[in-house]
Amino acid sequence: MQKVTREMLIEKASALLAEGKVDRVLGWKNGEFSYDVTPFVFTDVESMKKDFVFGDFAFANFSKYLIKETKKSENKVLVFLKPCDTYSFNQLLTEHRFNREKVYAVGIPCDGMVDVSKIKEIVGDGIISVESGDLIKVETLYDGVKEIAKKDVLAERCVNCKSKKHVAYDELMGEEGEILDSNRFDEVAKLEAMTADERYAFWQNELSRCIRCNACRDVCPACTCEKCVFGNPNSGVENKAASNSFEEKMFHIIRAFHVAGRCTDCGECSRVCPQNIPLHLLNRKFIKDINAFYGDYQAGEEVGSRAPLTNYTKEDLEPSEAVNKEEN
Amino acid sequence: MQRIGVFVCWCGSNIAGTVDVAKVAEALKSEPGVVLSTNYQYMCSQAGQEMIKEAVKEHKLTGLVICSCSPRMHEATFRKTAAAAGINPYMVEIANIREQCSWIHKDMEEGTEKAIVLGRTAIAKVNLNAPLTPGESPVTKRALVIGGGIAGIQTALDIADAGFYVDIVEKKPTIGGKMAQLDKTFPTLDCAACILTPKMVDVAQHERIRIFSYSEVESVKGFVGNFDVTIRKKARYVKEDVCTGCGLCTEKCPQKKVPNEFNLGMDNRRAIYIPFAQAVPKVATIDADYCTMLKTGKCGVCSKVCTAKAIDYTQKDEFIEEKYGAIVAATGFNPISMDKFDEFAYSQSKDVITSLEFERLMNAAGPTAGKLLRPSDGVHPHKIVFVQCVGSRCASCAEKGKEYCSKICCMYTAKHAMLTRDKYPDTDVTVFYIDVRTPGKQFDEFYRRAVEEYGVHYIKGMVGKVSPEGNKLIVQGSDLIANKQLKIEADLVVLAAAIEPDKSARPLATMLTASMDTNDFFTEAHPKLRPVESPTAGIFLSGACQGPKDIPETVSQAGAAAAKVIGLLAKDKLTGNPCVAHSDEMMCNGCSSCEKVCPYGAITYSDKEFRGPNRTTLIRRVASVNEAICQGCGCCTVACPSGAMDLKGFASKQIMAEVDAICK
Amino acid sequence: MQVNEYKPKIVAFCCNWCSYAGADLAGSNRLAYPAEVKVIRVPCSCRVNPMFILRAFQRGADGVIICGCHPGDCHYTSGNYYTRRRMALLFSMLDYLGIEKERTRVEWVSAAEGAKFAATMNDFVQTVTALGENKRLEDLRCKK
Amino acid sequence: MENSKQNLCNEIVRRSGVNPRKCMKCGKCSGTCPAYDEMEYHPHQFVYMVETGDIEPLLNSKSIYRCLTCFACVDRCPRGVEPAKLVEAVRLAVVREQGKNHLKADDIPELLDEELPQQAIVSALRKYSK
Amino acid sequence: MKVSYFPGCTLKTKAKDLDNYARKCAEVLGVTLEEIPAWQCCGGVFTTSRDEIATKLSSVRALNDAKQKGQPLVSVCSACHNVIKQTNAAMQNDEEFAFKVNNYISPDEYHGETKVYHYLELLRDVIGFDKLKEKVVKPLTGRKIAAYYGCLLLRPGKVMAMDDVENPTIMEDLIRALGAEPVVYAYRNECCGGYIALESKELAKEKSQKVTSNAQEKGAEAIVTACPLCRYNLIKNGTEVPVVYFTELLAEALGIKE
Repeated sequence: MQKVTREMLIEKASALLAEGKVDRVLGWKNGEFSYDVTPFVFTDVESMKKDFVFGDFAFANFSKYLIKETKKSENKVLVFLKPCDTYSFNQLLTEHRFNREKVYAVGIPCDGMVDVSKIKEIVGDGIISVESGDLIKVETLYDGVKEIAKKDVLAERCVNCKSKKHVAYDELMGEEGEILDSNRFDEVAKLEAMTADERYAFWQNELSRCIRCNACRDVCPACTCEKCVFGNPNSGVENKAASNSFEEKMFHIIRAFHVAGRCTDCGECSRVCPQNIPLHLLNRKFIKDINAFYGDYQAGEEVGSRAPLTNYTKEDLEPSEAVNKEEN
Repeated sequence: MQRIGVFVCWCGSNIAGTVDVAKVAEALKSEPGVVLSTNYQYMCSQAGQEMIKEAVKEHKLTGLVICSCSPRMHEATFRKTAAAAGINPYMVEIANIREQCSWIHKDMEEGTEKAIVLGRTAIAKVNLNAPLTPGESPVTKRALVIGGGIAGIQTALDIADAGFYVDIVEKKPTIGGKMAQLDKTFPTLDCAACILTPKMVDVAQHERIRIFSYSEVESVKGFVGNFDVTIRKKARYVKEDVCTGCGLCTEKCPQKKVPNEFNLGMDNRRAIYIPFAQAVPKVATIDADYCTMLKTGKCGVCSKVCTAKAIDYTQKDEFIEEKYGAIVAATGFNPISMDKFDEFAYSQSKDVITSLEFERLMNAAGPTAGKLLRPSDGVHPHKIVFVQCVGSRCASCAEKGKEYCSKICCMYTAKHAMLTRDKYPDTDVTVFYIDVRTPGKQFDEFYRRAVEEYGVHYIKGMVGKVSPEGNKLIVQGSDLIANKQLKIEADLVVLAAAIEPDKSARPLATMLTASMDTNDFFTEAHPKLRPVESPTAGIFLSGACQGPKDIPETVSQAGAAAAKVIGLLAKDKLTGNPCVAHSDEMMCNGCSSCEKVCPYGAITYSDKEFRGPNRTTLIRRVASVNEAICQGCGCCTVACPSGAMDLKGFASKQIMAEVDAICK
Repeated sequence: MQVNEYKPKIVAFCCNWCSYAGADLAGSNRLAYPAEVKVIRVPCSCRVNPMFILRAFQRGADGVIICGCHPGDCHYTSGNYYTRRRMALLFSMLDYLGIEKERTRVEWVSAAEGAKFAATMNDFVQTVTALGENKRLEDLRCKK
Repeated sequence: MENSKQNLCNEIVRRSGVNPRKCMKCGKCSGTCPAYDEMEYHPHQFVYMVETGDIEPLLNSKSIYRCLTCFACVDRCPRGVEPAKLVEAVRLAVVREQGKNHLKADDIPELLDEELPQQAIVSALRKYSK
Repeated sequence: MKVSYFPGCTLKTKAKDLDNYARKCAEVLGVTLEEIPAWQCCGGVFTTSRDEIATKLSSVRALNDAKQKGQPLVSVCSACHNVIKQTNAAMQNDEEFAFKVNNYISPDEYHGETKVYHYLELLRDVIGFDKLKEKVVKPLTGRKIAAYYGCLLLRPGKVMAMDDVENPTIMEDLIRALGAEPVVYAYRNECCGGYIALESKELAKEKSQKVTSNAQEKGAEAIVTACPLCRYNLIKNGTEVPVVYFTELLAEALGIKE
């Protein structure tokens, strides 16, 4: 398989810009560190040549950015979408969150992103630069350059990648992949197998670290409310920061519930959490339950599909059956 | 800040027996917003209500909490009291301290404590109550009846006679429906045409009724009192207002080999046709599937012979838009296909027929001019076997039969058997039955007459196999009483096929947002108390589209539906329930979750302009609730992730306040 | 009577058309159930937002029960079907977080089932009483 | 005794997977049965007698060997009762008992003819013996 | 294409024609029938009792063998097909049963994954009657042939799912594809008596004669069947119409009948 490179993407973008097909490019740019890649809107090829990056840290799922970006101009915006991003893209279209006509979507292949915390576990602190590739070259303040196999430091969501297939695009670069059989529910199953006390201890340990920075909410492509319910004075639950130990639980349960059936399992919530709370395990629990209770459903697989919580059958299981399934 | 008055009722000793009412009133005095808290023997009495009115004046109350019996009992009473005292009726909350407190607890201390909590909860809610005004919407004084069978005809006539305009949409070229195909009707044996056709003429001549025949409903928008309906008038290639119905064209048309659906394909008609002599409207229709002129451009015989110049080969489908206040579904039924029941050899022998086909065979206007002759060879049958419950009460396989009882078969089979024996005493008639079901006036007497006076053989048992052998049909069935397996050599076998709703009902229900059961029968708003209304306001049900029915039942239900429509159209304005959903446009994402769960289709979306930062305008898709359609269930409020959708009278904040008050 | 006997706080959400009427019927028939149960009337069980349930726990409730019309009998035709899905997922999530699953329940009670309402409440109170105070989801600071 | 009969009845229901209560007593199974005239108890009676627990006569009747396993009653039953499975379960209750084989290997030679496919013998052994 | 093939005992002895022609025709039609190694007798009839394990093991082994090879399992004898297909359905739908059976084939585990075809279904669904028609070299034009389904090909309908139980068309369509005219008659799906031939020759005679006389009356010149026992009963009890296996008819039309 021919690898899609940074240069190829710039070339594609410049061609589309030159044709006038698009007038902006939603792309990645280096942040403070080379492993800290952030989204950026490019309007010309020069700045792209200078700042555009693509590689093992191009995590950012651009779908959500399209909501605001498509409203800014009458022209189309070019967006690069990895397979998992396309699910969010479709889900947002299902929810009428942006105008498809204003987007030119280029599907790009993905062989997994790298979790910098896993690199840090190996090399320690003081990373100066990281170079993408099957062998990742890491230069640190103390140890010089080290090579690490990419497969050893893949992000959790990429280890358990659910699909290498794009479900939406105008144009595809590289080869199309397939929907994969992932083991993404293994960890949920592991938790389910614990006793209630163990689960409670686990989650208390995780959730008590929450600082209510709202990063999970801000990055989530399903959390696109004009105003979050937790910021709505009429909701009765408005609060800005956790005033007590319960509220973060409430926030995370409700947030997961609100995105249940809409979450595509892109994993951005856990990636951005500064406290490393495995938030995706909440969402995956809902996905796993939905699949088990109501039949397999992948949010974003098809535009216009009816989410499980806005649907029902007369034969659905009872809530009591949902919690007592282990005993049966 | 509210000024709340709390009134604790004794209900004689009903409440005061286990709740210390004085203590409750005293305790609630200190709740936020409360300016008055008192108790009285019977709050609902004239004196009690006067006391409330006085208190409102004296203390300038803005909200009322009545601690009394269930709101299901007296909420309406106290709302009226509030209105009479000059405050909004929706500023009243009831704390149910009788059914849910004094009556279930024996201990005074326990009861009193709980009554205080319940009072506190109601106060917490009233503090957040806002005055509500029910919405009003005008009523278009015209009704649409979909289906022109006996159900639609009766409903239309009753509505029109009450002084309202009615349109009937009928997909066939004529009104009349299934009843027009019947020969005689049970239990009186009067001829169907004799009692139906005068009604059809009444419809045609009624100044307030319009008939759209050969037409279908294309789309329905709007809500109770205000439906916008598009009707597709299919091209019949004959100018309806010009055609005189002389029938010359139908005699001269050279295309003679068109199966005649009115006689269920047992004879042929021409490509231009009038379904039957008493058709209404009595105009010809060209069947585009068979007309040589329309298919090849060569022929034109009908046009040549038509002296009225009514033929128009260039006619196109026409779309009519009309407003209606009420819609009646009267789409009727059909017998099910016998394809999956070939153990009865329906596909193998022409002499195995359905009961509806038998009606046509017996009918003077039918393919045999009323003589009972075998379809295969035109010979008079001397031995007829009727099989009941073919496809009815069939639970084994959904794609095959129907689980329900089709209700009409027992009676029409008795009728067929009796008529056969009456006209042809030399013909032996056997009926295989599982149960004979005859609940209805004069029904069982009728069935017994068939047995006792006409000598019809009723055999308890079912036919397992029909085998055409030679020119006979070998009917193998069980006689459960004799404990025997019978093999009868029959000349004709008649199958009482199950009936099912017309196929057009399902897409129509979707357009009407009316609900259906798994068998595609329309669901009624309440199976006992609101049997002719759909749960969707403004949609009414008439006839077999709601469930299997015979003619007397259909006609009475048709009249009932008409009465409901008249009741609606008689109003100038509709007052809604003010406890409806409301969407805050500033917070709405336009995600459509609420729209998907709304059982009434009350939520619509539109693109609206909003002010963005830096004097820009943003266009956003936002939801709005049609208050006339919304019934206030609140399902949308939970589907809405942002909390933009809320329910008036049961707002999230109010319910949370109640939760807080209980858990305090 | 025992002094300081533990009495749980129970919030019961009842739909107006079936379960609230069922509760009234229990009253009319003088069928006793513990005073710990306090009913909040909602138009339909589908009005019950998971946030209400969490809020109740936050403010010190020990058990929350939702009662609605039997599936198929909803006054609004389909509301309780949505309730069923929402609560199945929510309850499963609470269980996943280690919250005792006996603290939440959905029960279908028709307007004619006064006896069922009383029996359900008796059983639920008994179950929750056996569990004891809700420590896992309750917030101490909100307690007066 | 009553108890053990009831147990056997339950066992027959369980083994066959047939719920005799689904029967609406229309008699279509018996109307359809090709071996009806050879049977003392007919398909609908099997269902009724198992439902009421009156199985003793069935166990002693030759009827259980007359069912052709043609499944016509299974397919034509409007309620999905599947009488043939019940007949088979009753027969098994008999032939599974020691010495109760209806067809013994020794009997076979005289039943044979030149053309008879062994399929017939195997089937009969399956149905009549354990 | 290659499929697993379960011939069954009778096809190795009394019904060699059914087998031979099936193999030859398949070859012409581009399908290789790969005989399951060391297959055992299917048992002739399916025991409907849920607690009968041993009598169904041979079918499960054959099915599992096909599963390992990733091939559908084809049989041509109605009885074998019926037993195998019903066993397969039980393995799919009856968990308790499948659990018990799987104890016998451990370490393998089988849950009804194999697709089971009757040879007729292979012709209709895999090869296609249209394609078959193209391969016909000696069309049987003008011949009136009646199909005899019997019981086992069709019933129980929910499990066999081959065709409409009361109004099947698969064999008639085959007959048409071969250029002949099918004869439809009421007794084509009524029982021939089956194994009752051992117990009650009279009953078998009555049932079989009904079938043949009904077909003859409707003008059949020949009857085709897929079951050796049906054929035996029909012939043994006196018929004026010849009864042949459908594969023989197929071979004739394909021009490979000796």
